[in-house]
Amino acid sequence: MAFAVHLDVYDGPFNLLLQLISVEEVDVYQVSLSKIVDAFLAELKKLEQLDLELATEFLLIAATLVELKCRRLLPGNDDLEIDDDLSLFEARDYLLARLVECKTFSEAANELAGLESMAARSAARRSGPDERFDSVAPDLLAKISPQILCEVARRVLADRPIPVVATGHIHEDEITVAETLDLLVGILPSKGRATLRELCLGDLSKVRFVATFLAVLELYKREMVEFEQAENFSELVIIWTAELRDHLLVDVDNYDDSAALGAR
Amino acid sequence: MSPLPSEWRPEAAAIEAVVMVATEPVSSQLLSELLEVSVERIEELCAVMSQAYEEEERGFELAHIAGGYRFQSHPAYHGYVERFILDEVPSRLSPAALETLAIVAYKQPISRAQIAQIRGVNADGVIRLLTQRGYVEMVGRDEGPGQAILFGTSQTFLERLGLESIGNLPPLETFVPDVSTVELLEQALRPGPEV
Amino acid sequence: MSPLPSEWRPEAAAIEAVVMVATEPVSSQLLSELLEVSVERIEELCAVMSQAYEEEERGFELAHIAGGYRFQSHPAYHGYVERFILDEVPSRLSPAALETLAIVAYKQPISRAQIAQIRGVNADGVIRLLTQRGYVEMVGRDEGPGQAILFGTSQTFLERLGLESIGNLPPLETFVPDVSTVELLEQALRPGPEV
Repeated sequence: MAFAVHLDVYDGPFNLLLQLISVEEVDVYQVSLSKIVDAFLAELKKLEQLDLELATEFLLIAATLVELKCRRLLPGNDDLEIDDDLSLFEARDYLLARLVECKTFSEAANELAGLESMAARSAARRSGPDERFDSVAPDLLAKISPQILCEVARRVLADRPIPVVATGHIHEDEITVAETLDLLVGILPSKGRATLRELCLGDLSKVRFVATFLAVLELYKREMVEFEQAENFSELVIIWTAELRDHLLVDVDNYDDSAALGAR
Repeated sequence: MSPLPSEWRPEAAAIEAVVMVATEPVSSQLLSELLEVSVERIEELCAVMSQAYEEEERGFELAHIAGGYRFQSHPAYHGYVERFILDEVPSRLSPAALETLAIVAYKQPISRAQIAQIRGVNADGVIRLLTQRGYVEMVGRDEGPGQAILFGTSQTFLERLGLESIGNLPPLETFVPDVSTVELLEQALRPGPEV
Repeated sequence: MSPLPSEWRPEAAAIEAVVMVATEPVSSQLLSELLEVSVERIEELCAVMSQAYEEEERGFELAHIAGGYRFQSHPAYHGYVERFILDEVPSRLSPAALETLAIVAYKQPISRAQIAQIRGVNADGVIRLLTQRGYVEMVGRDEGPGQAILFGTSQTFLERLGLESIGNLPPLETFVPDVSTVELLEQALRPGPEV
């Protein structure tokens, strides 16, 4: 069964859409990914059970679409430094190499499937030496006692411990969203306004940045700050707007079960 | 030169194919059903084929044994076969084979897939060895889809281990190995010439 | 009429006898030791015997598989043989499993992480399935930090695919998409007009 999409710019099978975008018959900007996803989910709900083939194919095409759209949404060459330009080319080459590689192995997989089904038409002789050779073949159970067998069974059948990846050696930064929030509430009221960069306190690690960003969002959700941004991609300014500071800091979601973002 | 009339070839070939892959002698009754010809016809075909192999001085023969037909090595080449068995057939069970035998003994009836799941790796080769040596045998088929073959231990297995019935195996739960058993176990598991 | 010279008969018969009792493919090396003739001679004999069976329209064939020789039923008689196969017919592999199998086959030895990198997704479940089915096995450990397990294809893989050795797979280059497909892909990735 093929999944069809109905959009303003395109109406037809989903997989064909990708092809048309590839040959620039359909403009990827005009394609609403969210509409496609919604339609697909609605389609899935109609099915009695999940069709894994269909779902996989959808995910693959949808992911490729997202990839395409991201690529095309990247700023034009005018805005880019030479280095960025080069890295863009590299990213593209890398992606192309990946696609070619995937296609190559999926072709090879077809070949293996063909070989296997051909080979399955022959059955191997497996009957082994007949009873006339019993005296020649050694008794493999000669040294095996019921006790040995039992001990082996006990070992093999024992519940095996669930393998756990030891993470003890990974350094964990102990920055939590709750702590960061606490910190921001200490700084922001007196400052009035600050950029996100300033709020990171000079620590530009990814963990610190993410924790600060989430904490700022949390404050926004609680209507304690406002945002200001002069234009797209310019620096984000956070403005303290709350009157009181005594009704917060409860139920802060750390966005992480273990409270630490560091391990990510 | 074979005395088999060439127009008999297709039927003879079908018999050859079936008997070649069967692990037990195949009865003429069964062959007759498969080929959709009479039992007499099967017996006539097999007799002529068997004579032809003999005349062609093949290394194998079509033997009529235990109410059925099977391919077996020709007695004239027993020397080669015996040397092959001595060279190739291991003198003791590998750890993998011992583990599989233990699983079958305690979890029978059990399918290939279930054994593979417990061991974490495919066990086909090992099961084949155990079946071929007569320690393990097919005891039924799973009722579920696919009708997987179910394996269990054989009479030979019980005899070799000196057990009256499978119920006489030491229970899994309470067994604590004594020192001498641990030693024996280590010996049994020590790498050596094996499968 | 067989093209096998009659003076080759005794050697051919010895090979027939040994291969008839074997449960795994028998290597030409082992046959050479048993018959006390060169490996080249064994390979010559087997090639001619195999051709002779084919010409005599036998129901079986002498196949060169997984580094050795074995008797197997001729594909033409598949219909008759199906119900005699003790080994259950394994269920078909999913496209994802086949792709992973192809990656292992062509890139072995290869680690989980390397497979995941090529496939773009975690491959642990698929690798476990392939190991349980016996297509893939651990063949070593990476020397680098972490000593990742390295996987490769197994003897069973060769047997299931009817291959003599892994070198008999068509070269990977055969499957690289042609220029026009690559161009299409490349075009699709080209950045469009500015925002």
